[in-house]
Amino acid sequence: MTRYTSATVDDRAEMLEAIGVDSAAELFEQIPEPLRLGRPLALPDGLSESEVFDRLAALAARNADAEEQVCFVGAGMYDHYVPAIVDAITQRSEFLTPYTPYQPEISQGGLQVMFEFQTAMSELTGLPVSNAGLYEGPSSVASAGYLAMGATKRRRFVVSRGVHPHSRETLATYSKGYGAEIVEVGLEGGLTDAAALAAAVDGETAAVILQSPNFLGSVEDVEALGAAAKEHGALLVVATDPMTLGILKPPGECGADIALGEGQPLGNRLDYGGPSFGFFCATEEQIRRMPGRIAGETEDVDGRRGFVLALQTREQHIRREKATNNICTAQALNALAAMVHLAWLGRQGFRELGELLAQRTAYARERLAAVNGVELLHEAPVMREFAVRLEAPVAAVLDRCAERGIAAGYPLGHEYPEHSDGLLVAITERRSREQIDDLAEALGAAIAAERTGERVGAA
Amino acid sequence: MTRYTSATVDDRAEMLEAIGVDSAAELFEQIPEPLRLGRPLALPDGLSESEVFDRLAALAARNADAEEQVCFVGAGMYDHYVPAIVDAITQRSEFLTPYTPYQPEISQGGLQVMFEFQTAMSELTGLPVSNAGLYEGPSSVASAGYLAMGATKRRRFVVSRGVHPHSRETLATYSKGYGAEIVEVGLEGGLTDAAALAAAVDGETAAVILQSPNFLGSVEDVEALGAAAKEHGALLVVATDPMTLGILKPPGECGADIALGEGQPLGNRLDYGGPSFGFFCATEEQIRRMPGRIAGETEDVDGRRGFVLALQTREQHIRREKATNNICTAQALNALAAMVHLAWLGRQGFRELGELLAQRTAYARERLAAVNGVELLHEAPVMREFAVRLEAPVAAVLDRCAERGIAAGYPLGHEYPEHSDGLLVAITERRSREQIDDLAEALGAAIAAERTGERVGAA
Amino acid sequence: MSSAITETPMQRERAKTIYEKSKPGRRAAVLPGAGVPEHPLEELIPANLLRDEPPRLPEIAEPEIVRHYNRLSRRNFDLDSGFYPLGSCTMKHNPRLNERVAALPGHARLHPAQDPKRAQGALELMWLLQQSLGEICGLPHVSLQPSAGSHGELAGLLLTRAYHADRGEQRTKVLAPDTSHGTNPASVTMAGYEVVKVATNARGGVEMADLRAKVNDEVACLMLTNPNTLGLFDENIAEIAALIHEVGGTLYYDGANLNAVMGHSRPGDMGFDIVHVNLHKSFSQPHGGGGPGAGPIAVSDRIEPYLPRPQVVRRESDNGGGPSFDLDFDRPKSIGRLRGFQGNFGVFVRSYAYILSLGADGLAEASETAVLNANYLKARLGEGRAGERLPIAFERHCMHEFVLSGKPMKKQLGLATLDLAKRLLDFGFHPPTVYFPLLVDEALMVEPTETETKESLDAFADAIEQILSEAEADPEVARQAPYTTPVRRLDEVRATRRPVVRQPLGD
Amino acid sequence: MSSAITETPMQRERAKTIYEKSKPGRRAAVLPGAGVPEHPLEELIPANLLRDEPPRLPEIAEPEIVRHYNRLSRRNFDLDSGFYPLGSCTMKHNPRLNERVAALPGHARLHPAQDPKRAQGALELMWLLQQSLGEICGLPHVSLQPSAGSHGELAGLLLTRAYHADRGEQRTKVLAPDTSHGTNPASVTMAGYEVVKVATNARGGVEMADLRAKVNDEVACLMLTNPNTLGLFDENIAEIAALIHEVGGTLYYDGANLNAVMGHSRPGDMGFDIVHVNLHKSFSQPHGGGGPGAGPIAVSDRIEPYLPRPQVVRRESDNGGGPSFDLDFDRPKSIGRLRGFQGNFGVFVRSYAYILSLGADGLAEASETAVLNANYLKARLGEGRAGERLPIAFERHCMHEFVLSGKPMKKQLGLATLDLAKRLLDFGFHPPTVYFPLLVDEALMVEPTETETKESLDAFADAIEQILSEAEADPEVARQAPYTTPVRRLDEVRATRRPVVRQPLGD
Ligand SMILES: Cc1ncc(COP(=O)(O)O)c(C=O)c1O
Ligand SMILES: Cc1ncc(COP(=O)(O)O)c(C=O)c1O
Repeated sequence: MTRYTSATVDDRAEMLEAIGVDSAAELFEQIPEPLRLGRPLALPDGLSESEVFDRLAALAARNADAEEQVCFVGAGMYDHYVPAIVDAITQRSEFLTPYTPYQPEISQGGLQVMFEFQTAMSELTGLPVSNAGLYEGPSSVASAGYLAMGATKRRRFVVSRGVHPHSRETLATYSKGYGAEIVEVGLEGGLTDAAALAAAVDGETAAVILQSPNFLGSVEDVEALGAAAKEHGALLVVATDPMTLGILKPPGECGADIALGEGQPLGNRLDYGGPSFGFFCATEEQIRRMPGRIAGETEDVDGRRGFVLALQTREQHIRREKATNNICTAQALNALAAMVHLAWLGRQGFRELGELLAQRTAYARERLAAVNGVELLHEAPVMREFAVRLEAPVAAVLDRCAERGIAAGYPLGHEYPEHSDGLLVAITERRSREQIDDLAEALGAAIAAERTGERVGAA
Repeated sequence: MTRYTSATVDDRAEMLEAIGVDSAAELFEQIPEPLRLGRPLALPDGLSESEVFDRLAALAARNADAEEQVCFVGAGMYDHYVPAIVDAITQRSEFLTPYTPYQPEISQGGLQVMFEFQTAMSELTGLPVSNAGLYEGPSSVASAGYLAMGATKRRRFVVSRGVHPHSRETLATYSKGYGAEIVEVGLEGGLTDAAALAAAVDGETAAVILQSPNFLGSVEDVEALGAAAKEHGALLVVATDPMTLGILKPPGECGADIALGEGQPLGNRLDYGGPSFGFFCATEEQIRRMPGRIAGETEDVDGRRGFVLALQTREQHIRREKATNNICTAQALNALAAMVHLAWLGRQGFRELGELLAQRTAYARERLAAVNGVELLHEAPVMREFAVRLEAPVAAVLDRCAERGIAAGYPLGHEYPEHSDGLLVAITERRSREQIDDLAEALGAAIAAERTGERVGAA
Repeated sequence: MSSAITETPMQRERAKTIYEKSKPGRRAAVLPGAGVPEHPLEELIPANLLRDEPPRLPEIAEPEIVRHYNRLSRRNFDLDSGFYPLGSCTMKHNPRLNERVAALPGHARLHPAQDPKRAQGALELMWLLQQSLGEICGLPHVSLQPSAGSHGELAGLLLTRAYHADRGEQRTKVLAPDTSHGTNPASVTMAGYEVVKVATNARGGVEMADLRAKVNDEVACLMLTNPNTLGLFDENIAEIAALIHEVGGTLYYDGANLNAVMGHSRPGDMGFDIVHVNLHKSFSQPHGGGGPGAGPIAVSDRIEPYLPRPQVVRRESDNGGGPSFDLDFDRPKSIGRLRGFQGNFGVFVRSYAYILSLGADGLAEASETAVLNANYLKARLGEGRAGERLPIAFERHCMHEFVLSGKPMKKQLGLATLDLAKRLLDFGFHPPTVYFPLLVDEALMVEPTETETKESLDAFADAIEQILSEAEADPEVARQAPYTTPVRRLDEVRATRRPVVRQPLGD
Repeated sequence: MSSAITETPMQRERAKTIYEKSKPGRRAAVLPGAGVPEHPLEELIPANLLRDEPPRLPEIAEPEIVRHYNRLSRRNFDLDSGFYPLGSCTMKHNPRLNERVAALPGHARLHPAQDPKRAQGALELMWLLQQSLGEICGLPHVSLQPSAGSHGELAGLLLTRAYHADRGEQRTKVLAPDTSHGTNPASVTMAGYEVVKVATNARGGVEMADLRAKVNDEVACLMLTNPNTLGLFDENIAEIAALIHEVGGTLYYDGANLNAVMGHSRPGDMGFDIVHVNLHKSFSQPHGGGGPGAGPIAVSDRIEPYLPRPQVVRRESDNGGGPSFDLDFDRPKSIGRLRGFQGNFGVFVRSYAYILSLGADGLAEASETAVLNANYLKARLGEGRAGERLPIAFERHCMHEFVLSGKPMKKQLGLATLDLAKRLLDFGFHPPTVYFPLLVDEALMVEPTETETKESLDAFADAIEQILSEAEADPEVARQAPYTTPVRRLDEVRATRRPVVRQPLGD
């Protein structure tokens, strides 16, 4: 008997008797003999709790996390401070352990949180309808593509190269399935090439997909770029970083039909990439094509206000092959974390945080641009993240900075071969002026050392 | 307005109007002008949550905790593994934030926990009555002395030198207040000198105070030693380590009138010494002289089972100067942690843990005794902790071990000048055979290095 | 005086959103100062790209935020409150140890783009989890990327497409039994295939005749779960596998029911090519009120080349040192990414901790006890009124769950399965899954899991008995139920007809 | 159908202890193997010192332990559930940040006997907290050792004794006002002194005539809290201090009410020699249902030599390096230890985090708002029925709390303060402190604290109004209250007459 099961020898005897078999093994006889494993799994024996803890703590110790290295890496996930109340609330059994709220009478807590969350995301994006969350960012882009196909009965997406590479790749993966074609539009000076975009959009275009701030940190003129979509009756899909929406014009005010993105910056820790959540907002027009759960307000038989899962007729458990999406288990707890973080920031704090990010980003950008061997990759206006060019091999420079306890940024070369010398630097409220100055210093030293061909570790 | 207060400018205006004053300052005018501070406190400005976190994390990083150094230090507090459910339960608002349960109808959770805890401590100690916990170990010994004075109307304590030095010193501090005299009885071969004890006890003795396992880890023959107390009508007070009571004969079966001790090993982390709790159990005879809260079972008006604070007529808020003790706020949350830990260990696990400690202690004792330059301080039977003698300056040896990531033990010299070469080594279920072997090796190497006068850090 | 309760305290407390508790000027967060020379915002970002008004987020101090969400939490029923026999969802205990290890900074604050050199612990953990799941499923190659079961299904179908495409084949159909979970057909459509339903036979397994009739070279894949959603093991699985493989199709295993067979039987040995595993079911990841989860897939050799990118790999060191771990992007035949970064790592930590805790025996014992508990509860519900009014849909030993039919109850007492479910709420139980699988009239799908005590199972059976006898006296009691929940029956139709999906806000 | 509720769900669920849920053979803990050569236990420890039977602890698996304690927790009302105006207890918000920093391994797993060289962070934190509290109290020397307020009181009295003894004086009496908290006289007796009560004047302060009459050279100390337990600041404090000091006594400040004056007035400046601070009141340490807390003391120069041992000290480095921190045991005049090791360090971390968070302004603003909230609620309760039935005991502006008298209510409506308190439970409020201070008939002591919203204060005032009007119609409603709590009024007499203080257990 493990620490998690309760059937004692006596229990087993009584239960087997009631079932009318002599042993539990008999119950497994419905499995044809040749398909029974007939040996223990080739896995280690179970461990005590303290041994499991020590084992995993030892593994964790072999990761250079943001407590060990000052983290300027972003690329969609950011080292924001997650307030303590987020953990305190999300760790409550009542939020942590229930299933999806199929029985609304005993799930009002979770359902109301979804309703509050939908309201918050709707406020952030400036679009009237939000769902309760999807898996994460890039797959939300793919889901938007699926929605657009259903809405327009067209099969082509025009996608900016400024959209996160993971989103573009995920969209491509899904497209092989639901059968769509992707046309990519390049960047000019850090921004989507407007002319090329206009030229690429036509009557076959289901959706124009942009990101702002884009992957290089540039703030796009979504409204201007989106005109082409409107013109040809394509949906305008805008991916965005929710943390920038305290100061940036919301996609909904720029003509977006769908606004979505990676939710991690809101109340979710880095967790080496997940779990986080994807947010997904749209116009009223798309409400019955939305993917994922949506909570709605209603009343009980006595007239008490209450909340339920609304519009379930979109979903797989009702509509099966005709569902608007296949998603079932999503990321409810992560959406709760976001809601608590947003309530904690509040209307004023959320704006102040946006301003703080803009100011520190500007400072960092200037500071780094002044470093010998570093220049800006582009001059476009940026928010919370920006790209530079290094006059030394990026990988080597990153190694040298790592030795000094700094994760200096995200190397662009892998996903943007045209920028093999590019480095993407991200700012959060945790990155102080001192840390930014240290980064500038470390980069300068690393580049100098590379030029003089000094040995790594020599510094 | 801080993040913890809610009075907006409008709120303040409305409130001041209702009060009928023009400013909050007016309310402070009842303080005579010369006594008003009239300047800001000489403290730094407030910080954001992430800054406070970083500040305290930086301080914490300058401590060599048990995650950083393998911990063989005990002396009353031990590096046991605290199961995760202890934190999960004690961190629930419903247990973390209420006051002492003065309103039983809305405090049944806390009161039932106290009742369950009292039952557990009564089972451990073999005495019928337990309170809901006191501050911690040593001050509980002082409270036992106060009880014994009340019970016997005598003013002398006979105390074994095997009792924790902190307990003896605390008893002395309190005794200066309530006016008692202390006679100390020495140790022979690691055990209380029985003859000297018998000689010291007389008709003036209020209590005989022993500890088993004593400070040197030796298991005392409490029953035999206690005879003298019985003979002269003194109370027998026994301090003990609760983690040893899975296998050691409980004080209640050895004739103890009072059994008490430091509760930290049960579900409480080290926390650099606190908060933990003291447990305090006694015979029925002493129930109305007990210090601290005691929960009792009763019924509500509809016949439902319920729990209340019982025997409050002992306490300061009712009896004031005639109270059996002055304690008010105690350590309820720490007692809850202990109860959860004990439920998690369970009847079998608690015994198994006792056996595990005995076996590993025996192994460690043999292993260290075999090290060149180390010998046993005494041959008495020990449980979970034991004392050795080092043929090199203890402080220097400890420094060398620390450099190898081992906190090798507790130096006896400070409190037992007669054992200036003594080291006390403690074992928990977290100390594996490998770690014990490393300790042996480190001690051997350190002693050798000291002999050859090698520089510290050279190793 | 008990006239003084006509409503429970929670019912009396009407729902109020956090926006309705907001008051201008209040705040919880205090942010650090910029600490750098500041510029007017318009100098940094063109004014036309800036927003005029900040979003109308709540304005409220920390104490009231905590009270609001703590209070809301009490309006949830959860696994730690009581028995939760929600069929197909495997509501087993969620060990808190797993939460503790997932929260270690080395996991929680590790950036997903950290250089693999500096994330060796995380990559090794993922690799170890891949190995463990491969062994449990009997399929050697594992990708942890899918975010949940349905994501794993989509992945499996895309793998199938890539596999056939690589052979120059174009297949259009995917077979799935009429008992299959809704995500199966939904995934099929998303993957660009057409679903073909396969009938169920008298023993609750696949109707072989129907299957034979529908198997042909247009069939890309057959999706099954075994034991299936009736909780029954399909004895014909070997023959089924042979049929599909003969026509060159792939066999997909929906792993939602893996909790029945861990350490007893392996999908790979049954002939499946692709399996998804719901870590939030069999491997104890908490459900979180609707996620997060993770749906890793395990596949056979022939499918391996197409696995998503990147793949976590172990490299033996050339220079005699220990092995190292890396992310392999160089997979030319890969279907590509299904999401950002490496997947729901925090979930991997919890599930790996669970596997380490139980070990080989523990996992087998868990499945055995799950099956024992299910059969015992089935036996208890075979007695008395339940036996009569709620007969078992297919009379056989079940695996980890079983399905009852409320048809007689409805006919004889006028009590719908929904009414029974709602009345169970008053007894402090979460109801079973209702009206699924569709095949069974008025279905009740019951999955107790291994972590429940015999006492809980007995109490549940007694409650059903009591509700049925109460209904014989007066069916209205159940029809109007629940009475003691924070709210009573809710108008779901209105919520869909005239959806109100966000709080309207003034300024 | 709401006939279906005569009991709330919690009332229906009768109390069952964890021992009653135990079943032989069940377990939660799995322990590591010994991993060393084992010997029969009797060879290690003489058989006569071993116990025959292990203690009858519960036998229960982890899932049911979690359910048991989660369920129990819901039978508590807590600060995060609602308004908790428990006078004298300062039930202010408990920031979760403080729990987070206290849990850092560098704090939580630091052994108290670690060499100070290797605990510099902890010692510096303690030193910084000492400095902060010294500044707030206006007394430069601080010992963090006392474990709670009453422990601090005892410490203060022992310091007084040591101080006088050092001067060859033997004093026997300690003065305390009749409004003083129970721990004051209890501590006096424990410290071997005799209590002499001092009367209260018409303005709620010390009756000077009575004080003068009782002050003489037998008086060791006067214990006061200012503002006192009536929430009123004693304007005569300077004169009082002078009187005591003239006869060579010490002036002790019970710091339980410090939340009224932080950053506005300092006990040291009032002339006090010794102050204790309840970190679990003014400095946000959660109360934990009855602790833990901490009761640091701050003292004047003349008392400093007698402070408990060891003392945390800062040493400037001789060799130009930074300062270092140490434990100073070499204090010949010290009263010695009051407890083991260095005190409730985990509490120090939380309170220091709180001080860092609020800073100088924040602390002053907290006290100001506490006083504002108290006076506003006092004003609200001065209106309408409350004003008439529950008059304020002393009509003045109050500081952070105030005391009402239920005497008219009792006379006019036959409603005791206790009845009002119990009825408040049905309205979802924690009642004020009742029947304290003793001086006031049917006393209700109300302390809202600064972290409550105006809305909460208004709702509380409205509830009192409603209860009083309800009582005018039918006093029985309140006399029988509460109705909706997990249990209703309990028989406390029986619990003391025939105490059952543990669960009886079979084998
Ligand atoms: C049988 C079955 N298949 C598939 C799924 C889908 O899994 P998920 O919710 O993780 O997407 C579920 C879970 O609801 C299920 O029960
Ligand atoms: C006025 C007063 N003095 C002293 C105390 C005792 O403090 P503690 O409970 O921390 O021992 C309290 C708290 O109950 C109090 O309110």
